[in-house]
Amino acid sequence: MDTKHVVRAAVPLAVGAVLLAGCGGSSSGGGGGTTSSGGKTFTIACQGPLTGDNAALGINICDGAKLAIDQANAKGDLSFKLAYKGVDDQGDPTKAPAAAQSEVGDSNVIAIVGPAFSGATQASEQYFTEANLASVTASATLPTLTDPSNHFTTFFRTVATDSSQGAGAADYIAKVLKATKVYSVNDGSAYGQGLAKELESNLTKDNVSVTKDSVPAGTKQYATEASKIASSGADLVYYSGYYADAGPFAKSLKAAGFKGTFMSDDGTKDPNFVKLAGSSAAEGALLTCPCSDPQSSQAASNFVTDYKAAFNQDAGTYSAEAFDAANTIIAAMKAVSGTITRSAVVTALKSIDYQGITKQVKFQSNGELSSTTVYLYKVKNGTISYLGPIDQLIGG
Amino acid sequence: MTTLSAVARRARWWNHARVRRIGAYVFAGIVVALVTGPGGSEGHYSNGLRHGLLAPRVIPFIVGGLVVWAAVELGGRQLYRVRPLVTTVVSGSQRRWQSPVVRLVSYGLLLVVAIVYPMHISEFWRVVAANEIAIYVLLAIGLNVVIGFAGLLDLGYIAFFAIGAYATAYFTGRLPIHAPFTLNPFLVIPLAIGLALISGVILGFPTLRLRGDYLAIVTLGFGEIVYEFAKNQQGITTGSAGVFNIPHFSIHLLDINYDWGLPSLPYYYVSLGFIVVVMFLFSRLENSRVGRAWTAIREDEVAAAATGVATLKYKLMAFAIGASTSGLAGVLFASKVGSITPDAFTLQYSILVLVLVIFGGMGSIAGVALGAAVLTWLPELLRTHVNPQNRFIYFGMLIIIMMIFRPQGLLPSRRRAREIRFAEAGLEGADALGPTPGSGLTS
Amino acid sequence: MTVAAEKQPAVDRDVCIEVSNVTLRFGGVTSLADAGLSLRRGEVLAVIGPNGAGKTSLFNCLTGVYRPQEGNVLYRSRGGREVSLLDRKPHQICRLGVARTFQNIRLFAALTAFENVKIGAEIRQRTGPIGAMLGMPWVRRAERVSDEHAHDLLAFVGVQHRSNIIASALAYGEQRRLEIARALATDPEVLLLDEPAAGTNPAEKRDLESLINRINKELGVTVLLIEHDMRLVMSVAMNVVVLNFGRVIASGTPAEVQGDPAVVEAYLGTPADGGDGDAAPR
Amino acid sequence: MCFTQSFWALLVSGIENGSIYALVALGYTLVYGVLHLINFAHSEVFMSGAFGGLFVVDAVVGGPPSSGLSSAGLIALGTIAGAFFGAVAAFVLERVAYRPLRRRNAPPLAFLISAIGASFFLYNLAGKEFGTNPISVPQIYDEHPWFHLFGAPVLNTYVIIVVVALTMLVALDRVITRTRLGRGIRAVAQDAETASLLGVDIDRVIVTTFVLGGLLGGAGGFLYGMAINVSFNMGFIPGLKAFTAAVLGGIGNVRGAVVGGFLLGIVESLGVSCVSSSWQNTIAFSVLVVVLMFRPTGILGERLGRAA
Amino acid sequence: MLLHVEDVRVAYGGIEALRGVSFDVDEGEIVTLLGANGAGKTTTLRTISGLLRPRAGTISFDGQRIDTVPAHMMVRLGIGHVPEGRRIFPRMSVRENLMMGAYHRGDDTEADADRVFELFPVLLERQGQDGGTLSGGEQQMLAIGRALMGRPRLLLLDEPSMGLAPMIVTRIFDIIREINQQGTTVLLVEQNAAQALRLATRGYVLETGEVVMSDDASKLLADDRIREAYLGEGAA
Repeated sequence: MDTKHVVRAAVPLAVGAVLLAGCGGSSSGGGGGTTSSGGKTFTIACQGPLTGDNAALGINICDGAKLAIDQANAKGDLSFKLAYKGVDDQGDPTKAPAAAQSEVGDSNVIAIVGPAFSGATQASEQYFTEANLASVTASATLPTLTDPSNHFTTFFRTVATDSSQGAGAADYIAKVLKATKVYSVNDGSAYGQGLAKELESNLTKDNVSVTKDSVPAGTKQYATEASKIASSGADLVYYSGYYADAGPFAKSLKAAGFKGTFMSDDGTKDPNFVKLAGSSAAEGALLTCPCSDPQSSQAASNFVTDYKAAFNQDAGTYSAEAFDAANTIIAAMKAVSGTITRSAVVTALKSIDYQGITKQVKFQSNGELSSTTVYLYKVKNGTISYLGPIDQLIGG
Repeated sequence: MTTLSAVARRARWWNHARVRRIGAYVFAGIVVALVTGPGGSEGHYSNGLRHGLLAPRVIPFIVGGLVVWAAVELGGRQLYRVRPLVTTVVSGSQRRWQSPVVRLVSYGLLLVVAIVYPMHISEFWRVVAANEIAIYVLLAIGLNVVIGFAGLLDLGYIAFFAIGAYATAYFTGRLPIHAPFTLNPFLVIPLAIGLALISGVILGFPTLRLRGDYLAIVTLGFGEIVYEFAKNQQGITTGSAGVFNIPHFSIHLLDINYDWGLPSLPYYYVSLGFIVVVMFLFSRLENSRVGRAWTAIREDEVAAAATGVATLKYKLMAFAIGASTSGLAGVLFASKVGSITPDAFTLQYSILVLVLVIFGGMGSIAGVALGAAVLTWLPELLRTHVNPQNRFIYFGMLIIIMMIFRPQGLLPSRRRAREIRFAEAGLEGADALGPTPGSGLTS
Repeated sequence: MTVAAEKQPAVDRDVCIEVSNVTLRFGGVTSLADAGLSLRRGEVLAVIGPNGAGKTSLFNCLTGVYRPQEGNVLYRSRGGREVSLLDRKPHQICRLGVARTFQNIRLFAALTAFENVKIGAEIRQRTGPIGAMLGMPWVRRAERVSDEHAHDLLAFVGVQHRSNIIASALAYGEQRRLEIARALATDPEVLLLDEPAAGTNPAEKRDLESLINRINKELGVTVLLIEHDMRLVMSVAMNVVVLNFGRVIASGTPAEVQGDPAVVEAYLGTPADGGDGDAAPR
Repeated sequence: MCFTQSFWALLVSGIENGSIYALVALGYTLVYGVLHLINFAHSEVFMSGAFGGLFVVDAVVGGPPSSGLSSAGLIALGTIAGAFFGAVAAFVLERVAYRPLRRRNAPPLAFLISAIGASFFLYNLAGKEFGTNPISVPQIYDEHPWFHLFGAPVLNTYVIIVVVALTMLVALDRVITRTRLGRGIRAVAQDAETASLLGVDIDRVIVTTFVLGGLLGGAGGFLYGMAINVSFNMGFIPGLKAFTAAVLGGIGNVRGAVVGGFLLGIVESLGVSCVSSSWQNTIAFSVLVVVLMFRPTGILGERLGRAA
Repeated sequence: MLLHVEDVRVAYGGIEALRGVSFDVDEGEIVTLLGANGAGKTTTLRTISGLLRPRAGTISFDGQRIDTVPAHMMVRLGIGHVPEGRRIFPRMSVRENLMMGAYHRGDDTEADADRVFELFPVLLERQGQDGGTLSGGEQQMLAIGRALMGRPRLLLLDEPSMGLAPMIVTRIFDIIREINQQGTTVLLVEQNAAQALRLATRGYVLETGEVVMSDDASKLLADDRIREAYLGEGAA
């Protein structure tokens, strides 16, 4: 009998709590409407999956953006105030238009960090274009997003597309590692499949024999796949996907007795990869990334510690890119002379040149990064260490 | 022989029902404290628990639970006094509802509201209305035929939605494999409906002989297979990257040239039109020979067969009709959003549509439409009121609460409400899935 | 004897259902053992026997619910077509013209009395879902026909005044009659009644008695009846078959059967030889 | 190509997967046996067990360095903690999401939806409380191949998982077949009403059944988490597979769940030697459909659940 | 008075199955409830043992009200119920079925089992076999034996003769008599009115949920109306 009362009691309590939380939320997060003495408050929204299976990635990204905003506010050299707003699109193109429209409809929103996923970006971007609202994604890597037929005039990205990374990785594999038999495994995600496709076609061009396979992200059980690869005689495995799966995969490969090289992408270039794989399985793994070494500059190492302090966890995949994206937006806002409007920010972004912690952010006219250098990293003694730009490594 | 130990147990003060309920209220308070409290993270995953449960923060929630307990226990009688009043009002309105004139007028008014109201809302809510509410309402109405009318548990329903959406992509020339001709998405509608219908029959024919739960898992499997196909056959479906730039609806007839572009309102009206038509057709169907045959099958398959109802044929029919509605929704969706990815067709969505149907009141077309609208609207409303990460926690809570207090749904069909009443009175078989779990137990 | 003699049996020589050597087993339990009977067109034949004797199993073999391991069930329709009922599904058998009721009434509980009958009345209609959705004129015509048929049958069994009541809210006797009306609505040549008098009071029994007679005489439907109530059997049945342990132990006119010592024994339960009892399959 | 290349290695990993599936499948099958109900939230029980085990192991490992606990002790501790938290989750689930519905004789679909709601709730709550990133369980032993089976390395992890799982499976089988409690469960499964006439408190049996399922599922969750990692969404896929396995073996049948679990694990594993791993679910469900076509109630039939 | 049932009303859905049933059973008696199918006999037994809740009326056992006591407590109080259709557990061995009868005690059941085996020697031979493989008569014996394992003071028997050969029925009835003589009170629901009345001390006749007649068994056996309605002798 009494169990029903748990629920019966929960109803008023929950309703009360929702109301309280709602009030609290609007007073802190939605305070953008008021003009404070320091100047107008603008909102930078971050759109990505904040719930559901892909929430980890969305939260990594939005936390990165939030950190940038908080730091900019704290610095106190702005003529305006910034607010952060997380917008959940569940990474799903179905939900993305509503999320996008909620940002467009909020007149305080001055620019967007995101959307996180390519599908969601594709579904959202037309709304941003129409509203002349800049969106700077830190993670949507689908090359065709900047296809001229889309007419996405307010789209920018602080991450290289799959094509440059796939080509770079393939070159390195063929020319430096001289692998002859490569197993290319993707995680079935749009990102993984896209990258794998680029990699595979470039490897085939270089006459490397490639076996393709796909293990859906979230499988976690890689023992089977690993045994298959171990007995295939491949001398290199390239995994296109994220660290959450790359970790267990590398672990299983070692367990299955695979002796070749494990190589993966920027989605795997994350300290958690080493943790999840275990340091012995991760040791020697090569990681490609269109991002320069964050440890190399003071700003980057500050980011790592600040992030940890703010969110109680290590910065994850794309956190740094999102941090850069948000800071690029802020830099653009600073560069605006006169009133800061959405279109002014778009214009400013087109000519921005900002030194981020992952790269020099400078956009081509279609919103792609100007420089598409791909860098190589290697896991040494349990940490991911920087080897250098791939084209130099090949050349030298 | 024995003194009644049950009686003895009851006599102890801490076993008193009222006292035991304190525990329930305190538990509820703690749960709410946890839900509204801060979250944790990978490095500090006990953070949320520590600050949610062990910190002084939890005290007001426990006190709140006790206050609610006291209010209910002491002031509960007042609530009971209100109850008869509520029931009279409700039953009175229900009685009036049965008058056809009242119903016609109310439906007319609702339609007017559905047409006029969206003209005065923000573009955000229009997007929600066109992209989500309209699509899910259509899906729910279709699944209602399968589960509400014929009593078949289908957990792979979203597969037909996918088939409709990918058919749109195919016939508008957006897939790597090309159709012999390209069409305006409008003209894809009949093709997609046909394709979904055929796949419904193909799936249903071998599986509809299976009993309730087995049917559920086989349909679930079908949904997963369609999903994996969409995701892995890159050469056919483009894989996870998805299909982009699916054209919008357009009309080019004589002098009329109209393009449905980005704005949501025109799409909303198209969807509304389809919804109204489908609701009208299905309500006719419900009160036809076919609908009665479905009810007969749902209530007693053996008796239905003995009365000459070709059970397999009617089940297939329900499956096919449900599937084709889903296919139609797929076309609307693909054309409106313009891009589809396999991740929009996972098992979770099949389950979600099922939840919408039951929540609204399965069997009742108006009920499922309402349920779908409410449950789709709610997370969007919560978007602005709670931490986005918490939205679906409340969503889950709401579903449990609803099932406990109103298992028949928001607006159940009269037939369905009766079935549930019988089941609650201890008569068997509230739906085709058999009797209540653990039924026959009154202890 | 006198009661039976008064009837004017409109019985042809024509046998419409022939059950021969039917054996039905569930696991180790034999429910019917080499059972057989002939149902002549136009007659009322009663099957009697103690609980668990296999009467309902016999019905289930006739209506496609069970498939016996041995034996055959032949059905000759009025048109002269002869078919085996064994490999047919229940709904096909019903459409062939063999309708039934159930021992524990199985109505569509949440439908009205009228709708229950209507489901039976429209099984042979050809209108499909599309016509129904579009409200085509032929669909409306068919609806009118079945409406009329259903109303007639409700009146025939005497529950027309309750036609808009939910089936499960009807009184027990009314439910019995409603179930018969539903079966009759399928326009059967043969009606199988499974203990129609169970749970009814004496007045209801008398009504039932006349109803069965009217079904037989006015509608010309052949009736196969399972019944416990001896008085009812004696007054309506032209012939009686007695089952015990799945075997036919006697058959003949009611009077003949009643005098049979084996029947007396089976009913009154005096000790007799015979093996262990068999479980009624659940 | 198929099967030949790495048969033994695939078989080994199939058995390892299968033992997890079997542990989880038992939760579905036990509840189905007594309630004829698919406990959709069981995958969240699995997840709860994994987090519970993680907490305890983390607390001990991160505590005083010389706790003196050996690897075996830690594994046992984690498994027990996982089982305990799984059981608690299952208990609460029964109390909150099922019992009120049973009280009012709600129809089975309402149970299904309530379970889905509970699953939503727990899944999202875990995502919030513990973060959405996967967490690795502290390395409590050194992972290495223990021996080789026809050249295929057999990791000590596999051996541990299979041994712990088999031990629990055998123990459960004993409980079900030999003890008074087991008789009570079987009696309720076969004929709840008669069982209550004989003095079986059905509520208590149902709770106990949930708890038993939770114990196994929670332990399975920890083992899985130890071998791979722990995250809020870890339950979904094993839950789906285990559910399939339970149906495959004959839902409601305890031994059937074990057979189904191992069979599914092995078939899936060997199957991906022919096609890509991304078709795993397709393989699993194809096997299921084929089996159901020939044996509509699964391989061993619904023995616990159905009375005749 | 061991069992006292007063004005009990039970309804399923909207239909009243019992419309005010009253009767008594004294210690040591065998009382039989007669009536046609659907008259409410089984409903009465199910209400007494707590499977159904009466909407009105009282049931007391040994002076205590039991109409709100849950079904699983009844066996503790000393009420054993052999349900209609025997309802043995088909997938449990005969021995396990018997052990289920003593479930609430959970202590050593050997002595009780021996007593049951003494009454039904055939069960001893079959003790390892699954209940579902027994013949109908053996199942009935098992069902009765299982109820006896709970050491009931009052035994409710629902149609023990159903579907059984006359010889077996006689055996079963003999055993019921023996059980009664050993001190167990019996409430018997039967369709086989003749034998039931020969066995019972007193009888009640139910019709559509009401008691329409009650008397000593011998008098009922001689009553014309009874002979006509329930003994199938009226039209003879």
